[in-house]
Order: sequence, then structure tokens, then C-alpha cells
Amino acid sequence: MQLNPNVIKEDFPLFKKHTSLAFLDNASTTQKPQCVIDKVNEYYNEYNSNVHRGIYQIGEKATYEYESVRGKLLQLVSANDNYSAIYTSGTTESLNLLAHSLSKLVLKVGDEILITEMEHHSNIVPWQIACEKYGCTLKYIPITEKGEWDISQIDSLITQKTKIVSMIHQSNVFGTINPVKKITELAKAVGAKVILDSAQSIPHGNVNIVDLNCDFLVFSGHKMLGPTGVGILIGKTEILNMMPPFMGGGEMIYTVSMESSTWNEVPWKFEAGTPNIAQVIGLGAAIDYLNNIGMDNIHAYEKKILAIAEKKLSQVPGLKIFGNPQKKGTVISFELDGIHPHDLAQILDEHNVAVRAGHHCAQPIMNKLNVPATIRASFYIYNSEKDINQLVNGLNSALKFFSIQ
Amino acid sequence: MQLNPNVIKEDFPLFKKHTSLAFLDNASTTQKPQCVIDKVNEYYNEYNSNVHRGIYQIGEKATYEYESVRGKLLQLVSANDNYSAIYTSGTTESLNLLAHSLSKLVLKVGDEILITEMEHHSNIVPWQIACEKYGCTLKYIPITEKGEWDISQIDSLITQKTKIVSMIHQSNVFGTINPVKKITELAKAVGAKVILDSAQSIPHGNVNIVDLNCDFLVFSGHKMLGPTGVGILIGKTEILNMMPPFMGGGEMIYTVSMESSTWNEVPWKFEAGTPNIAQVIGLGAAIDYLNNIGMDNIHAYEKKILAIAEKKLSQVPGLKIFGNPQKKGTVISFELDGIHPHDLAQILDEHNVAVRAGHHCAQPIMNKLNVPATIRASFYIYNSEKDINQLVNGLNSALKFFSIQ
Amino acid sequence: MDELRELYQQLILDHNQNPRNFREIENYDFHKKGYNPLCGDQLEIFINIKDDIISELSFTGMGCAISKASASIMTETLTGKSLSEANLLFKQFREMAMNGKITDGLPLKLSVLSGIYKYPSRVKCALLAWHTMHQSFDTQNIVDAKTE
Amino acid sequence: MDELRELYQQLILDHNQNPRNFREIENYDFHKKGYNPLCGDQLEIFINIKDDIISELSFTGMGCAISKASASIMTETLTGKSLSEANLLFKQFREMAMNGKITDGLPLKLSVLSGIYKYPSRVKCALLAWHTMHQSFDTQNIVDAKTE
Ligand SMILES: Cc1ncc(COP(=O)(O)O)c(C=O)c1O
Ligand SMILES: Cc1ncc(COP(=O)(O)O)c(C=O)c1O
Ligand code: FES
Ligand code: FES
Repeated sequence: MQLNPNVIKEDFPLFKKHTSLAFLDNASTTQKPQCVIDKVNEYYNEYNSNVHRGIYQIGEKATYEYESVRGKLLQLVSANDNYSAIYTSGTTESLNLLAHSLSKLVLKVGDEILITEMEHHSNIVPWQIACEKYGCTLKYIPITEKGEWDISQIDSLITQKTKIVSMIHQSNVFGTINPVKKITELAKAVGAKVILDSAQSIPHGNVNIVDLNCDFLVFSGHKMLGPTGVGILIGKTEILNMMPPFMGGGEMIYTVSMESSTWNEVPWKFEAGTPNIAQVIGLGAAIDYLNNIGMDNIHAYEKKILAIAEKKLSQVPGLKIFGNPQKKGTVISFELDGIHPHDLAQILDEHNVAVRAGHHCAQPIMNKLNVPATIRASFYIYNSEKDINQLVNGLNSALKFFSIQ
Repeated sequence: MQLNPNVIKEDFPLFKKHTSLAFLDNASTTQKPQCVIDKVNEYYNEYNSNVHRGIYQIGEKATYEYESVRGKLLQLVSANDNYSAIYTSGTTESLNLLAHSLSKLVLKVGDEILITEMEHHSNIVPWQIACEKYGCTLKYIPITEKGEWDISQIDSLITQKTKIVSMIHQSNVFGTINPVKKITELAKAVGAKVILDSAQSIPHGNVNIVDLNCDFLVFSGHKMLGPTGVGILIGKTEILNMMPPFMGGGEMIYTVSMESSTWNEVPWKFEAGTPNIAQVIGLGAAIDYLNNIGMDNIHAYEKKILAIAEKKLSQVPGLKIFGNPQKKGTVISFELDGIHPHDLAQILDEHNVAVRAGHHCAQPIMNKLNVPATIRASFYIYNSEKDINQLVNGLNSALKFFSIQ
Repeated sequence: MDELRELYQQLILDHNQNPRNFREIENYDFHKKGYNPLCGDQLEIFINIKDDIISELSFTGMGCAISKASASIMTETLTGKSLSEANLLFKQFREMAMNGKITDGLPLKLSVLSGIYKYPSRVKCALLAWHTMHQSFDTQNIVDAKTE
Repeated sequence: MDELRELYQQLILDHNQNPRNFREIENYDFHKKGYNPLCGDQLEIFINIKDDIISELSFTGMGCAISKASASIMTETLTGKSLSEANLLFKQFREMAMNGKITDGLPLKLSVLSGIYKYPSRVKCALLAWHTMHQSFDTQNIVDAKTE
């Protein structure tokens, strides 16, 4: 079924308030549909209470709603019984959890961790810290001019010393959909654990964790129509069982004595303290909403809108798109000759076009491109051709403004 | 001005849905007033976007709203310019941040950390883990039958080896308001850093960080009318500046290269990834709401309601209240002779009374009391004498039910 | 109160107040401690086996009415049963406790706990003794009802 | 567009396209790199001092129109000023950039940036060169506009 962005837009209250806003910063965070906002409110209005410990009706209801989102998440990524879903505060916390607990389980001095030059800072910095702590080496799969991985030297990068491979599924700068299966196969062959940063891929299409054969998958609720403050770690239960906990506190314990403590089962072992209850429950509604539209339909529509955007942008004089990967999602990074990205963003804002200017938390890519920043337009299901036209008009007017045209 | 719980109750939508609910589990989490729910919705409906990086109007607005809550928090605890406010996901994360980053700064083999037997698991487990990591010893201030600290041996507990003292301000089991200033003085004299777990004190009265002279103060939004998923760490900027970061990722960096990274300034150094934007903004509204009522008025009202509750409960046959501290907040733990706490909670639920049965994440206290669990009733500003009567009726009916009376 | 009456039937209250086989067996063949981390309650199960038949089954410990009654009724039900019968009854009872489904052949006495599935936080109470019994044959370590 | 026109006045656009004193000074007395972590932009400031007077002031680097124009105007304004005058102007300019407050005596030329406080994320752009200049007297390390 063809997706109609204008019908979808009706579900998003922000666009009722800002009727002429072309919101093109979806890779940063998405807008929220009414049903997600309603679900969060339902929790606060009808069964607001703590989970797991209240022997009273609203407490049981809150626990039921909170726990039942795990099943939705596992289903979303087609996970089988070997996987568990852990709630975190975001992709960043999920990756830090792994960099702490998985590292402790598998790393020893001299080992190697492999990431790529395309990573988001959240998938770089935690591994730099882990490498320093354990005396390990951080290696990078390089990227090409096209914004793709250069895997020509992969055999020297994945070795017997490689214990963890953590890679970005879809680039938040180029939009590249990366050939992760190849890497996973090679990583598994040397016994490395494989993590997929799917913060940018989950919202846009089917991600099948079993097919991709990775051990861990991380993503954020706020980039997939869900509330802020909730993220996900889906992982192989067997490995999670062996990993030491990340944070200590309430909920994650089995027993506590003054001398020592023992841990609760997975997933709760990794969920210390009162969790982000309202946010998890709201995320459940976001998943329902996405499933209702259908991930296949989303993917098909995004292909269409990307093609239109690329075509129209290429007609803007002096505009250069960074990267040209074969498989690409709805993210376009570009520059407009002679205008600094931040000045451009400011002018686009005046035209009611919200784009991002900056390094997109991917400074290694910026260094490679030899620019401090780019302009990024990223699209989602409520964006239509009208938004693209508005962007192009804004760009043309910026050219005039700076007297370049 | 005298606080009227029935007027206040009007502000809480949950009580419109559950008109006859006596919600007495406020030490676990509080209900949310309409203004907090509205503020969260305002963000989603009117300026939902990421913070700090969007050069567009809704992004600037979100950043402004998000950042301005820091000032409210600092004011709430009467902090001066020497302190910074860091957003976390809860008290538990705040304490884990400290157990990670402060420990790294100050601990070496053989050092000691001092906590108390009255702590919540979230203020025990992280220190157990830190002690194991750094080869340090965890010491405990014991508690008395009355549910107070026994500081008779304090001189042997605070020594030159003591580097961190982390203590609970108000007990979530006994309600004890602890004499923290005394301990802080002794701790400062040996150069130890002092942390106050004020999860239970902040919602109920004035906490003055300068007067209490502690270095760090931690608490949770959801226990003070705020959204779930947000917590606070207020700390001395000077110490925070020296502490290494907790989690790595977006926002918390200054520069990232493939080889290494440098850190952003405090507070952002400790806020990795897209933060819990809606929740922080919602917490701001909760603080406004509390200030509007007045912390003094809250404190005065709670004194009154506690006295009534204690009096009425003491008339229930076979009821024993645990602890009898001199200074006490609105938390009462008790047992009813012959009825297991969980059975009792179940029966009270049938009478629309929500209390907690369990160890309240304080197993060391339970071990001391030699019970597996207690029943806990905890009150807040919307609770009235009617709720107490409902509780007492429920208790009497439970006695009949189990044919004890 | 009707739902509650159903949960705490007279039989439950009776077993709670006068638990059967509430003692330690000397010279037991199997023994295991069970722990419910949700509430902190602990119980111990003692078993004697003769010719593959449970000849004696007893328990001690603290717990709520549900857990005590469930343990008490379990000891009555399983004494004299073969190990494979006990195993089958465990599975059927667990199914009932978790989903309310009553399998044909489940002794009537056990069905007093058929309403427990409506109280998710109490399911572990009903299963604590059963889990402990079931796992006592495996190892001699402490087990719990966590896996439910 | 009116607000935007106010932000990007002709003077700003002019200084952006033809920045004054955009070069490296050889044999400088002071030199400092400035970095804006929000956008990744960097600039360098070079200073010569004679008898407590700024005799030469120049800059190089990449940046947005606001930061380049601000740097350019700064070099024009401060050349020939004493260090204490420069210090005062820095404080006055910072006050204006952050709060829109124009102090008496602030050179008219600087007031073209008086609207920047309405754009919080751009305040650092306007201050980058000034901060770098100001801190160049302290140490020789990289500084930035972080403290705003
Ligand atoms: C004294 C105390 N400390 C810490 C916590 C943990 O707070 P949270 O679960 O919000 O992280 C609580 C609340 O349960 C508490 O009462
Ligand atoms: C690929 C990728 N990884 C990680 C992140 C970090 O996600 P969050 O900020 O929600 O923790 C992002 C989003 O900014 C991203 O695009
Ligand atoms: S409450 Fe502990 S076993 Fe039932
Ligand atoms: S955007 Fe970099 S200095 Fe203005």
C-alpha cells in the first residue's frame, strides 16, 4: 500500500502548530504521533506507579504494560528465543553498557576492537575508553569518497585478536546502508562478538537480527517516533547472562547483603533503579504505529522521496552532495559552495526549513571530507515533495542573499 | 498558608480516574499533576526537537527550555555558584556516575568508603563494585532499633583512609531524617568527599546544599511529581571538572579524532547522547508546582498528617511500627502480627489502598529487623485523613479476614 | 471482596494456619532452599524417595499465605507419587498458576489456586515450593522461582 | 526576512566576503588557536604589541559569516588600542553579544552584531575571535568560546 505523507502528517500535533514547517532533521530526532503522546499520558493519568513491586492494581497494570513492550521490540527485529530486550536511556547508553560489560567479559591486553570511520561518536568514544582500560587497540574500517566502507584490507583488520566488532548499520551522514552481513561473517569466523548500531536503520525498514546474525543491536526510541529518554539493547541472552552488570542499584539485584550482592536475571540485571516507565510504554505505541503503516511501505516510500530529493537538489547551483553510496537511506549531506553550513541553516530556518548543520557527531568523517561541518537533510514518513521544494527554494534564496547568484 | 490536600488532589488526573484510591506508596513514586503532563505534551506538540545543535527555531526553544531547568534545580537546593546541575536518568544513575567517576578520581588501594546500614540498594551496590575494583573497603554506620544511625563509634569509621562518604538523607524505610551535618563535618575534616542521597528528602522539604556542606546531592524526578526517566546530580563544579566522564558519546565531547577524544565542559561532559529532553522539561514544571505550594507548607502539612497516621495506626491491634526516630518524614513501615506483608498488601488493594510490601530495596535493614519484608505506607501532599481512615479500615478488615480478630 | 475470597479460599487459609508436613526430615535424600527475590521469602524442601516413589515430603520456612498453603498442599498431593508423576503434576500446576488453564487429571485440591494467574505478582508465591521441589533433584544449590 | 537582514547586515556580508587583516603575522608576539566545538570551526589570532599598544592584529581560519565578520571587525577596532582598552571592549562586546546590551562608548561598528543574542546558538560565533584574542595573553594553548 502506498503511504500518503499528508495523511500521516495529520497524526502529528506538532505540524498542526507549525503548519508550514519542513522538518528535515529526522536523523536527529523524529516528531511524535498523537498515539504515542496519548499512551504516555494514559500511563500518567490512569496507572502511574512503579513497576515490579507494587501489589496493587495500578502497579500490576504498569508492570504489565512496561514488560509487554519487550515482546514488541523483539518482534520488530524478528528476534527468536535466543535474544532478550533490555531498556536503556538511548543508543548511547546501550553502547556504553556494552563497552563496559561486554568488554569486561571478553577483552584482555593486546586484543583488538574493530569499528569503522563512519561511526557516530557514541560508537567511538566508549571503545576508546575501553581500549585504554584494557590495553587494547581500536581499529577502523576506512571509508571511501563514495561514503562506503573500504573493505579491501579487511583481512588485516579482522584477526584472531579481534574480540568485538561494532558497526553502524545506516550512516547518519551519508545515509549509506552498510553491507554488515559480510563483516559479521568474517567477525564470527574469528569468534568476535558483533554489535550493530541500528539507531538509523530501525526506523526506516526491516531489520532482521537473526538474518544479520549479530549478537547485539542498539537503537533509540526518539528516532522512531517514540518518547525521548528511552533506548534499546537487544542481545543474545547467553552472552548477556555471562556479562557483569553495568549499573548497580534497585531492581538489578537478586540479594544484597552488607558484604556482597548477587544479580537478578537478564534483562533486569541490566536495568538498575526505577526505569523510564512512561517512555518505554510510549515506545510500545510507536512500534504499533509503525507496524500499522508497515515497514515495507515505509521503505518503499522513502526510496521514492530520496530519489526526488536528490534530483531536485542536484539542480541547485553549487550544491555538492557528500557521498554517493550504492544503497542509501533518506539522509543527504551537502554543501553549498561559498556559504558556511551554519549560515545556510540560519537562512533555511527563516524559510521554515529545519535542517542540521554540524559534524553530526561524526568528526572522523568530517576530517576525511576535510570540512568542519555539512548541511544534512533527513526525511521521514511525514515529509512530502512539498518539503523538498521548500528546501530548494530556501537554498536558492540563500544563494541570492549571499549574492552568489 | 495551610495546605489543603483535597484542593491539591484536583490537580492530579489519576485521582479523577481512581476517585476512591488511597495512594500511599509515594516513597516509591508520586503521582503527576496536570501541569507536569501538560508541559511534557507542550514539548512534544510545540517544539519537539533535539537540543544544542539545531539552528532552527523549535530547536532553539527546546534547548532553552531544557537548559533553564538547571537553574531551577540549583535554586531548589539553594546552591551557589560553586555547584553545577547534571541531568541523569535517576538517583540510581547519579550514584553510579559518582561510583565510577569520583572513585576514579579519589580512590586508591586500601582506601575506605563509608555508607550506612540504612542505605537503599542504589547507594550500596555501586560502592561494593567500586571497592572491588579499586581494592577498597566498604564500611557501614550501623543503625539502632529506633531506626537511627548509631554514631557512637564514628571515630573508628571515619579515618584518614576515608575518601568517600555517601549517606541517605531521609530513610525510605523508617522515614528517619538523618543528622547528616555532623557526619559531613567529620568527613570534611579528613578530606573525604560527601554525597547525600536525597531521593526521599528533596520532595518533602527544604534541602540546602550549602548549609549541609556536601559535595554532591542526588535525587529522582519521579519521586517529586516529575516524569519517570529523569534524575539529578548536583555537585561542586571544581570536583566535577577533575572527574573523568562516565559515559562516552555525542554531546559530552569537545573533539573526537580516531586516536583520542577530549571532553566538553561540565555539566555536558556527563551527559552523553541525546538526553531525556521531555522529562527534564517536565521536571521543571514539577519544581514550579512545588515552589508554588511552598516547601515550608509541604513540610508543615506532612508533620500533621504523620502524627495523625501514627496515632490511628497505633490503635490497630497487633500492629507494630518499625523504628521510632526522633526526626521523621512521612514514611511508616509496620507489620501486622500474623499476616504476611504481601497478603496484607493484597487485601488492602481490595480496599483500594495502595501500599508497598517488600524489602524496599533495603535488605540490610530487613536483615537487621530480622524480617523478609515490611508493609510501608508513605504520604504526600494529596493524601488526607480520609486515606488514613481507609488504610485503618483495610487493616481491621484484614484482621477479620485472617480470623485474627 | 469476591475475587479476594476466591484467592484466599477457606482451604488456603486453613493450610496457611495449619501447614501440613511443616517440619524438617532427618536423613533426607534430597533437600533444597528456595528463595523469592521479590519478597525475600525463603523455604526449604526435604524429600525422601523409596523405589522411585516420594515417600516423604516436607517443608520449612517463612512465606505468605499463598506460598505456605501451596507448599502444604503440594506435600500432601505428591507424597506417594512417583517421580515422573510428580514431574507431570509440576508442569500442569505451573500451567495453571501462570495461565489459569486446568488440565484434566489435575487433583481437585490443587485447583484452589486456579485464580492466581490473575495476580501476576503472586504467581511466584504459588510456584515457589513447586520449583524448589522440582529442582531439588538437579543440584544442591539454592534455586528460586525466577524463571517464571 | 527582516530579522535575518538585521543579523546579516550589509557590513557583515562585506566583512565576510572581504575580511580585513586576514593573514598570518610573521614574528608575532602572541598567537592563539580558537575552536568552536559546536560547529568544528577554528581560527587563529596573531598579535603584535608595542609599548602596551596593539600594533598589529590579524586572523586566519575557517568559519561562518558571523564569526569571520566578527573577527574582521575586531581586528579593525582593536588595532591601535591599549591592552586595557582591548580588555574593556572585550567585556562590553561580550555583554552585547550575550544580552543585547549596548554600553555607552562601544564603537558603532561593533553594534552591527547587537542582534546576535536572539540567536543563542550563534553567540559563540560572534565571540570566537574575541575570546581567542582575550585569552592569547594568558597561555599558548588552544582556547574556545566554551565558557559562554
Ligand atoms: C533513598 C533512596 N535512594 C535511591 C533510590 C533510587 O531511586 P531511583 O529508583 O529513582 O533511581 C530511592 C528510591 O527508590 C530511594 O528511596
Ligand atoms: C548512528 C547513530 N548512532 C548513535 C546515535 C546516538 O543516539 P542517541 O543520541 O539517541 O543516544 C545516533 C543519533 O544521534 C546515530 O545516528
Ligand atoms: S510474598 Fe513471598 S512467597 Fe509470597
Ligand atoms: S558556525 Fe562555526 S563559528 Fe559560526
